[in-house]
Amino acid sequence: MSTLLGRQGRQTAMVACFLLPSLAVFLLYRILPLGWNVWLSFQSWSPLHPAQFIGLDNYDEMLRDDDVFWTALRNTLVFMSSAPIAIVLALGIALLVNSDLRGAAIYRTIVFLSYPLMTVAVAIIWRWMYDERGGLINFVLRRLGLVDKPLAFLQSFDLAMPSVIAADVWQVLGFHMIILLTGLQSIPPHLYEAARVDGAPAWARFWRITVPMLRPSLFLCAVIGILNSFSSFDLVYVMTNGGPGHATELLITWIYKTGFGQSRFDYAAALTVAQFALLLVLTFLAHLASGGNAGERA
Amino acid sequence: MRARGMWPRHAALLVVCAIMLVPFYWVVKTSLTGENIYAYPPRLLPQAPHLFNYVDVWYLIPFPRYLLNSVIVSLLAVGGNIVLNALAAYALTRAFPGRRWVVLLLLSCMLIPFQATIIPAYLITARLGLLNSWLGLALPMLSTIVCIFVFKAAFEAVPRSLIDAARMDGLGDLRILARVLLPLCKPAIATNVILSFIWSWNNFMWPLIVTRDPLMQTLPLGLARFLSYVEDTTGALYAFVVMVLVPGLAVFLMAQKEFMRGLTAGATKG
Amino acid sequence: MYQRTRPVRRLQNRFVLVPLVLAVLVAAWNLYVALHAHGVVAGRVVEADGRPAAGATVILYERDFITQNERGRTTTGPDGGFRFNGNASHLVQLQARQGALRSARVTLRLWFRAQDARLAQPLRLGPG
Amino acid sequence: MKRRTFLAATTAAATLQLARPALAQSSRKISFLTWNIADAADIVNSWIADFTKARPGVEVEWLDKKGPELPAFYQTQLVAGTPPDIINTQGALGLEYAASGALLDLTPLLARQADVKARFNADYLDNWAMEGRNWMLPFYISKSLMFYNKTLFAKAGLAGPPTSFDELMNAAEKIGTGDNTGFITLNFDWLYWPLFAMNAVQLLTPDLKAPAFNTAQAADVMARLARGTQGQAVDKISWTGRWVEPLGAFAAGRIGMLQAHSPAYYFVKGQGPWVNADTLGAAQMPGNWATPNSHGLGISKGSKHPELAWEFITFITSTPQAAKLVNTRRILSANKELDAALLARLEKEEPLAAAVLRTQVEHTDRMCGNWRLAHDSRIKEAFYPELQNVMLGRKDAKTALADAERKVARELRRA
Repeated sequence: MSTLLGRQGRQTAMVACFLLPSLAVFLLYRILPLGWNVWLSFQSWSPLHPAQFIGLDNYDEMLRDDDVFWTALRNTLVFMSSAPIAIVLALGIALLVNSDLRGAAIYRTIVFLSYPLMTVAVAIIWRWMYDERGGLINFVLRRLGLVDKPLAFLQSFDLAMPSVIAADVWQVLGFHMIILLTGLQSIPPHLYEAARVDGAPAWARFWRITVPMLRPSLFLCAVIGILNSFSSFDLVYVMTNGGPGHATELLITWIYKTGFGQSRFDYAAALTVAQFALLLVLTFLAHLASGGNAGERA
Repeated sequence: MRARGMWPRHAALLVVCAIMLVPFYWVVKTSLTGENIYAYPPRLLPQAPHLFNYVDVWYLIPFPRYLLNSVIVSLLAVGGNIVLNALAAYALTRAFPGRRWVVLLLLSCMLIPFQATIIPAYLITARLGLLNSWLGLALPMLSTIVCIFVFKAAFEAVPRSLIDAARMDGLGDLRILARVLLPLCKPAIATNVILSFIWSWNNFMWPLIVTRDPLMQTLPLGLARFLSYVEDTTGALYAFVVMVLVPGLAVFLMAQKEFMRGLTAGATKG
Repeated sequence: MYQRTRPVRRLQNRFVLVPLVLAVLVAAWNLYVALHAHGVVAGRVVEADGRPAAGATVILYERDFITQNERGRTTTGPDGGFRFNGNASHLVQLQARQGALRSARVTLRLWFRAQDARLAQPLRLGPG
Repeated sequence: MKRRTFLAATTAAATLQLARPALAQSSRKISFLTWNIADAADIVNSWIADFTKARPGVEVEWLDKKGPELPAFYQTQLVAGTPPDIINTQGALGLEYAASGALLDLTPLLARQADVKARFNADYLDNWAMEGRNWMLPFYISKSLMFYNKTLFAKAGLAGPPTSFDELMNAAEKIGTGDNTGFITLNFDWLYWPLFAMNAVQLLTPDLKAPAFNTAQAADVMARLARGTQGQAVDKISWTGRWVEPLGAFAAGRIGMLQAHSPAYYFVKGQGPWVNADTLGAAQMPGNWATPNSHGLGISKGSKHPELAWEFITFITSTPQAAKLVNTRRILSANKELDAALLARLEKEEPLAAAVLRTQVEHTDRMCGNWRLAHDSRIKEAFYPELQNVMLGRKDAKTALADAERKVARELRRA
């Protein structure tokens, strides 16, 4: 068979059968479900009634009728800020740990400690820390005299989202630090010697050497960060369940509530397609921002 | 970075470590005492700590059986990840028509949130006849797109001369991958091991939907036993959380050295 | 160019060494459990003033988070000692009674089910 | 030799074929999906053992899922066409599944067995009746009551539990000083609704077709509660906590009154060493109003053995079998005979538990917050966030009520 296809044909055949298993898994558990959601978003359907085609009614309801959708959309974009925050903090920690510091490995392990923890556990313990009376944060703030009345973090409309973002940053910080740390350690030292010889100050070395060399790692962190903020269902669901009001309602929790909570799978499918479209746009923007060949350089 | 005196660096790191460790300390402390954490003022030191909450957790849920299920599913996921991701990544390093489209397809596959795929994924697994089975539990996690890109970058970092020499010796693609590329990308393998282990070990929603037989459940599903309405299971709940955490941590500590070099090789040369 | 890891070095690889060490520890623990799991719970009952209480009845409860179910009763010997066999739980409570006198319910937590245990403090009989 | 082994193999396969259909014919399997009672494993297993012992070839598969995850599991099974034969739901969720056509109508079965119907307290059984048809049997029941901290009441110079909304708010304001707050409530499944029912506020018109809560009276009640929440009369966690925080806070002994249903008693007792008959009181909410939060047993319409499923749920709610749950877990089952016996026994063993559980069987005609709605969760999702906006001071009562009315009306129209 190989002689028939010639060198190029045999190459494509090899590529196809190497890619096949992975693509099969993604086809079964990502592409087909997305297709099912897209098909369902144009139907009116519940588990026991046959589907009827209703065109864009679901989307119409979503864009015009459902103000929770717009709140959840805005909250999701705000919640996405947990990615850059985590990346900036992780970069700072990675820079600190990167030098020949004694005990760097211990610091690294402690910061990474929170990542393998179950998200439900993170949500439960942070929900207690933010508690108005018995919580630790209020206890420390009052003991230091920084605040006279305890702050109701998860009960106030403007503090709830930052509190949830802080808990998310706490959990993903270790992961981003590890990615950036490996990026830092691969920068050849001679680049720094050359810059130091030219008398470049520390911040100049950082901007002209460290950041450009770290760009692929930063892109990897950005993509995973965006992904995490769109799928951190457990953290928000257990910590605030979208409350107070819909102040911390994310698209993903609203999809779960309308889908399984209210058995409206057709409407939840429309929300899913909307979220997927939004993510496509965001990834395309990140793709451009990182020099136009994200897929290549990640 | 010239060492401008280690002192400020240690101070900053100690603050960071405090912030990271305090919630942990409370989880472990409550697992030892089982006290009401909403009591005011919060007590810093544990009152009459004892390890018996861990014994309770061992007997309250069929812990050994859940642990066995979790280990098997995670081993399947880790093994699947290494093989499938390496094959896919190797294919992506070769030029073929439509390569950019496959890369974009993979990137977009990453963007589909799991919660939205539960029902179709269940229907597909049912048709495959893999319900209530270890393979059915591990199948969606057999390949992860992020890890494919990690492997791809690591393979591209290997100098082409090595690959061409191997091809000259008449090695097929599979043997080039196994004999030349993978031994040189052990760090990328470590990255795959840690990420796929932690993601499959902590997976909660998929096992909940796919398993009907309680004996097929994985460890995280034991959590429900400690969130019961009727009993005060605070101590046991936190002990359970610590026991679920330990394996994930152990895998990280074991693979930490390679884990760090792995992403490096990929990140810069890509 | 093609690396051959010698078998010995493969053994020192952490991914093999750590599971091996764990397996040995688990085997040793299971051996200890097998040797000490006869379900024997023993102790002494004393009067309020410390003298051994002969003929007092001792009740063994199996405890879970809400309820405690009685599993067995026995009476103390002349020296106030008592002994239960066949305890299958890892969390039990003991209470001594003699006529109107009762002792406090002492919770006994064990490391594994049916572990052989002896009460450190005697059960002290007192008014109701 | 090969031929003989071949013959032996085919005969073996043939006999297996013959045996299998006979086996399949008599082996019938039903599945029982319960709501977060994994802790009652010994009781459920003994039910299954007793049930299958008397019926050879019958198997019962027990599945237990936590509250938030049970809908996801059940509906996925529904879509896949393999729903569990018996489902145990909490609150109004059962009626939603019934209205969507997922559950079997139990009225004819109940009519055939009058003794089964006579077992149950009629008001609780009626909780799962819609348009005159019964959809579920009571499994274990509870409704909301008021727990009050007698020590804090004495310190504030209050005689006993309040008997009107004003008395309740005044007491809450008196107790809410220093680090203490006066009143806290659970907020899931309409458990807070007695606060409105005692002020004659109706959520919907009697025909459940239109909202009826946008009134001056409702605005006053909301404004009063909001003022209390800004101060220390009403604890903020009432409106944002779910289970562990409100009960944990009350168990910490710094809150005067707690509105919750009877299972909360065991959690509070476990978490609060101070709890005993002298320090904790149990009473009806003012006006004796209470929101039921009971667990029901229903049969999926897609069940392959509906009559076997009916046999199972009547078996486990029969007096000897239900006694296992009632006596060991000390909870009520709406089985009149068993509940009375438990109350009598608890009078002697644990008077406080008896006081708590007696409130569950008194005034069962004054239940509120249990409208027979086909889409209860959508109405909840439309109304409750607006209530939170008022309680946490984001909107004033009037605008929030108007917004809530618009949303609830739309949900009713779309249902």
